[in-house]
Amino acid sequence: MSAPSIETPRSLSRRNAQRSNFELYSWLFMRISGIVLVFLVLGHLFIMNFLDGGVQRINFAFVAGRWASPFWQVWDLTMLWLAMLHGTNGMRTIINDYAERDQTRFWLKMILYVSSAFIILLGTLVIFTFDPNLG
Amino acid sequence: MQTHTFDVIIVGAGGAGMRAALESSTRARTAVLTKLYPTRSHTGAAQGGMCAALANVEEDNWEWHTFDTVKGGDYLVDQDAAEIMCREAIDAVLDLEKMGLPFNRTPEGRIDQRRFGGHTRNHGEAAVRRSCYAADRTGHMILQTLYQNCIKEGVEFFNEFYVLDLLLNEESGEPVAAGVVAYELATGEIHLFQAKSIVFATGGYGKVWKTTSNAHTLTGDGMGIVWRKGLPLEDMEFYQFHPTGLAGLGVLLTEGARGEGGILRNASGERFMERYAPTIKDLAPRDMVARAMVQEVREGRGAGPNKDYVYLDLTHLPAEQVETKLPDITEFARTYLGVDPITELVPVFPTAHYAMGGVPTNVETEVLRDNEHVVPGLYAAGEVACVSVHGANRLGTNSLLDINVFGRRAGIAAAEYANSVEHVDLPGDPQGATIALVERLRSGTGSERVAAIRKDMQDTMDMNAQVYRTEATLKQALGDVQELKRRFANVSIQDKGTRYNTDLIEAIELGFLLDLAEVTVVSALERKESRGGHAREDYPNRDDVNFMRHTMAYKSTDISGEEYVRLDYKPVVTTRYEPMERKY
Amino acid sequence: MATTTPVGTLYRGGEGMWTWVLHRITGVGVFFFLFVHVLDTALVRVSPEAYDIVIATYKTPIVALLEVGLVGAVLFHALNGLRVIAVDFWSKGPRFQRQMTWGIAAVWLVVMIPGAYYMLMHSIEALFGSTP
Amino acid sequence: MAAVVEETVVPETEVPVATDVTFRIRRFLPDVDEDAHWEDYTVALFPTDRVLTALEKIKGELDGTLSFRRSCGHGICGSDAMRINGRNRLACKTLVKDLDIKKPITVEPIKGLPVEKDMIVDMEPFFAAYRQVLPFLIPEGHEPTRERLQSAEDRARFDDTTKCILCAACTTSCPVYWTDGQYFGPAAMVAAHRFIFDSRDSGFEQRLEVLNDKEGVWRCRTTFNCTDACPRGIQVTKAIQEVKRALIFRRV
Ligand SMILES: Cc1cc2nc3c(=O)[nH]c(=O)nc-3n(C[C@H](O)[C@H](O)[C@H](O)COP(=O)(O)OP(=O)(O)OC[C@H]3O[C@@H](n4cnc5c(N)ncnc54)[C@H](O)[C@@H]3O)c2cc1C
Ligand code: HEM
Ligand code: SF4
Ligand code: F3S
Ligand code: FES
Repeated sequence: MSAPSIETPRSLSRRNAQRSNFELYSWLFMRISGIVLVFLVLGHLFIMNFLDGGVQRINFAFVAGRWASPFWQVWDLTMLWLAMLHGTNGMRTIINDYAERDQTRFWLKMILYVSSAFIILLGTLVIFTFDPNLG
Repeated sequence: MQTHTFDVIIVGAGGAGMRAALESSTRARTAVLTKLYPTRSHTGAAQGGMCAALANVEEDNWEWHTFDTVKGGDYLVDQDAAEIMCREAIDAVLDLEKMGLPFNRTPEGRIDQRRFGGHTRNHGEAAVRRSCYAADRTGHMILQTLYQNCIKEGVEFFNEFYVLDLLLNEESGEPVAAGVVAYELATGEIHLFQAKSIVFATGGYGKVWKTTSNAHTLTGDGMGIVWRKGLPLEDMEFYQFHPTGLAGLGVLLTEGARGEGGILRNASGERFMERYAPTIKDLAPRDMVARAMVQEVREGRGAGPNKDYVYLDLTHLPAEQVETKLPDITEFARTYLGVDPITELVPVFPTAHYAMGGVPTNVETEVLRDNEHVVPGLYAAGEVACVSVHGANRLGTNSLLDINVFGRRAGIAAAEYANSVEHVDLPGDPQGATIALVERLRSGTGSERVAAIRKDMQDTMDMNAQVYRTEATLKQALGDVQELKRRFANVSIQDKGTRYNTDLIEAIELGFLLDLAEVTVVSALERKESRGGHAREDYPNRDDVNFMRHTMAYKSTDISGEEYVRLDYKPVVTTRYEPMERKY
Repeated sequence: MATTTPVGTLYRGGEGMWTWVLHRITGVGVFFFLFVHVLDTALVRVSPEAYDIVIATYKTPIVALLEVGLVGAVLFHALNGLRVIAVDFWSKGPRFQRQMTWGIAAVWLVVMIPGAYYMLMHSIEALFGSTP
Repeated sequence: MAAVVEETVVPETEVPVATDVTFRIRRFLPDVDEDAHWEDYTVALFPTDRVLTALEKIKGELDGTLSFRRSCGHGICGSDAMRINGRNRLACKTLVKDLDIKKPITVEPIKGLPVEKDMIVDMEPFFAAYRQVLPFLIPEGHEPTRERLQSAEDRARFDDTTKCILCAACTTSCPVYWTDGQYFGPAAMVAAHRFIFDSRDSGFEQRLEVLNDKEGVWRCRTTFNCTDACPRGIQVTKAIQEVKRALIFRRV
């Protein structure tokens, strides 16, 4: 009979709980941004795909016309930020779920954050520095 | 093999074991060994309630409770013990409430109480509301609350450690407790536990019978272990058959159902208990109700295609009340019989339920080795023990009370004793007998199978040693059990592995069951009277002249080396209640 | 210790589990689309011609189908997201989650059947000539 | 629980007959097997028999090595949660008549805990999570001499979650738990709920620390598998949702 020493009671080591509300806020953010996105994204899709002939009419001039108005600038900017943050946070959850090793988890999240930041900045830049006279 | 050393070892993590652990672990280094995860213990199956004369809803006092207990036990109760239990009952309930137990509440916010069989006001005048309850899951709440408090107090558990032997050593020629031997289910390893005090709280042995409310794991290990050490077992002929088990299955429907107003009816719808106990009718003590039910069936008034059960009728109660006060049993009837108690009658029949007898102890829970002497360092509490507060028939709710009152006492006594003595040396080759037992079964090549022998034992016990017994049926049972013991010597198991060998465990458990079946039958044969849970058709009356005494059974060997059950007797302790005829 | 994690059969979860799987898939899908979408829109900064060329490919029938998929995915994700929010904040939400699931399925179909028809109309016209 | 109350189960009208039922069981014997495999067993059963009865029969008559935990036999001790036809159930609460016996009935261990042997899994991680949420009353103030008072309504507030038998059916049905074993799991949340909503308890702040953790209540994705799996009919997801709201609004 081999004699592995048993710890009693056998226990599973667990990381210590940290006092932080980060998960709470991120969870809340998902719901709040979700509700706002319903209007922004569904509105966006509706306008783009269903009003006046849908995607067929989209071209540079159309975009130019739209972003001439600050209303659409704000709309698209909010949508961009919210959707990206919402999506990134969602992806973070998914990585937390499936990445088994801490290392993998860390690097996947790094890639996610860097590319998301890049896209958000790029999008913002485009909306603000867009020059309708380019055409 | 490993050796562990503790001050106190508690065997069993049911209500009694954990209540003891809560007391002992704050006073001495304590370990709890249990063959099941604590929350799997059968205390969790208890439904109806726990009695204490709190007088929260109507006038009551603990002296009436004591009287009911003594009378309910057909005067075989040791009255000093009953007094202690009923007096300490009030604190036992309040302690549980303070630990967090979610009792049902009265409109004033106090612990609610309801009626239960045999519990009366002013010495039998009328049924009294004495049972403190949490819907019909009182045992579940007790078990969970005790486990939760064990977590809080950091009690050390060895889960799935089967205790297979008790180690005694001699001190000036007398046995003293030294430790236990346990088999770790996960690995198949043998562990030695050395301790100054050992508390047995291993529960009952209902699996001797086929139709039973007891769990598969209630195989009387603790009684069996003690028995094999040559220590006595008390009053084993007194086994309680609960009136309302689901017919054919044995799953229990609490007496609380009748406490809430449920009625027993025979095939023609008659409320037959009116004939047997005119005053408190359906709330008569269990032995009487069970006999009445069997009587109805025997006289052809049973219901169903085989006329072999009677009905529990809850249909006249408001659906609300049934759903909220008796939710679990309502679900059991729906799940297992497809019967809805709210609109239909539920088929019920007596089911093997509770061992009044067991390991004899005094009121300090010390285990007796004969009528007077205790085994120093050895304690027992709960269903495994016989104090005897239940005498010949336990009243409903008095067992949850017993495990709390005497579990607590055992924990305190064991710890205090441990703090006053040194460890006793383990006897030579302490694990030898256990290894031999395990190896014999594991390497057995016989042709007999555990399940087949177990079934035959349960069949004969159901047939011959149930609610009613006669000389002839008991002799039949005895012959059968002895034959089964011979077959058991030739048993073999299929699982030869070391890890989680449940095949092996079942074989070991069957060994204990067979021993206990034999003691039960032999004790029953010699008690030539009817009293409480022991009803002899050939001796239908109580005989206080010859049998107002406890049976003490010992394992002995005769000159030819043959083992047999030797019976002796112990006087009943009487303080204030003289035996009277038992009428309700 | 020779313990194995069983790769067993698929867990037969209920609607709640499968809508969660879909929510996750659509979420990830939309996220990646958004990535590409921001990149292609960024082309307006580069040159109108480049933008128009890329957008032109959006007008092919195959991409039109993908577009329908995108709208379907976003719509599902949005509706189910609202359901999840209802479960979390409306005290009766958990009780009616199953009904809500069938509710969003109905809404999804009611929107998507005419919607898909409308969105694909142009492609159908382009391929088979105008519809009567 | 039994979804359909069939006339036939009342033995008044009809005496049920035993039929052959095949069970496809996922076997793993650590002493001999490298890996788990499926094995078929056929036993004769009555419609009202439980899956547990079938397992007992198989063990007793066909193959003694089959290993599983069981105790009470009627759904009260929580020993025998396993995956029956793909879903977490208690073997002792699942009747043959409620299963489709034309196909073999699959029986597997619960998912997400290390399998030790056949249906037996290591429960220690499960209980460790339970212990983490401080599953005991943390009372306020001095001990009263009598019982603490609690109104019937306050008592009813947490009734549902007092029914838990720690069978782990919920936790091991949770998709988040399968992939992230660090998640406390629904059973621990149920335990937390039982105390947070008990008017006698004052340990909210202490439990908050655990529940608000990365692996705490926010991991739940409301997939409802736990609620479907719970043999005690506890509204598990609802309990979790109530805990979430208590954390957000910091009151009970
Ligand atoms: C269905 C049912 C309903 C009941 N209802 C009521 C009621 O309403 N009121 C009432 O007062 N009473 C009731 N009872 C009776 C009461 O519940 C029991 O008598 C009581 O709970 C027994 O408690 P215990 O602690 O002695 O044993 P148990 O709770 O049975 O615990 C036994 C413990 O011993 C351990 N054990 C056993 N053998 C070994 C071994 N060899 N090695 C290690 N550990 C071992 C087990 O793991 C377990 O932890 C009911 C009983 C049943 C069956
Ligand atoms: C249109 C309105 C939207 C609503 C109402 C919405 C709602 C939600 C909600 C409530 C969640 C959390 C789910 C949970 O915790 O279980 C969520 C998750 C997620 N969302 Fe959205 N969302 C919307 C749009 C989007 C968009 C545009 C994207 C892509 C950029 C997106 C990507 C995701 C991702 C990746 C997740 C994580 C999924 C998971 O954890 O399983 N969502 N969404
Ligand atoms: S909540 Fe239900 S499923 Fe989960 S452990 Fe408790 S009883 Fe089992
Ligand atoms: S299954 Fe898991 S995701 Fe939430 S609803 Fe139940 S805990
Ligand atoms: S055996 Fe107790 S729950 Fe199934």
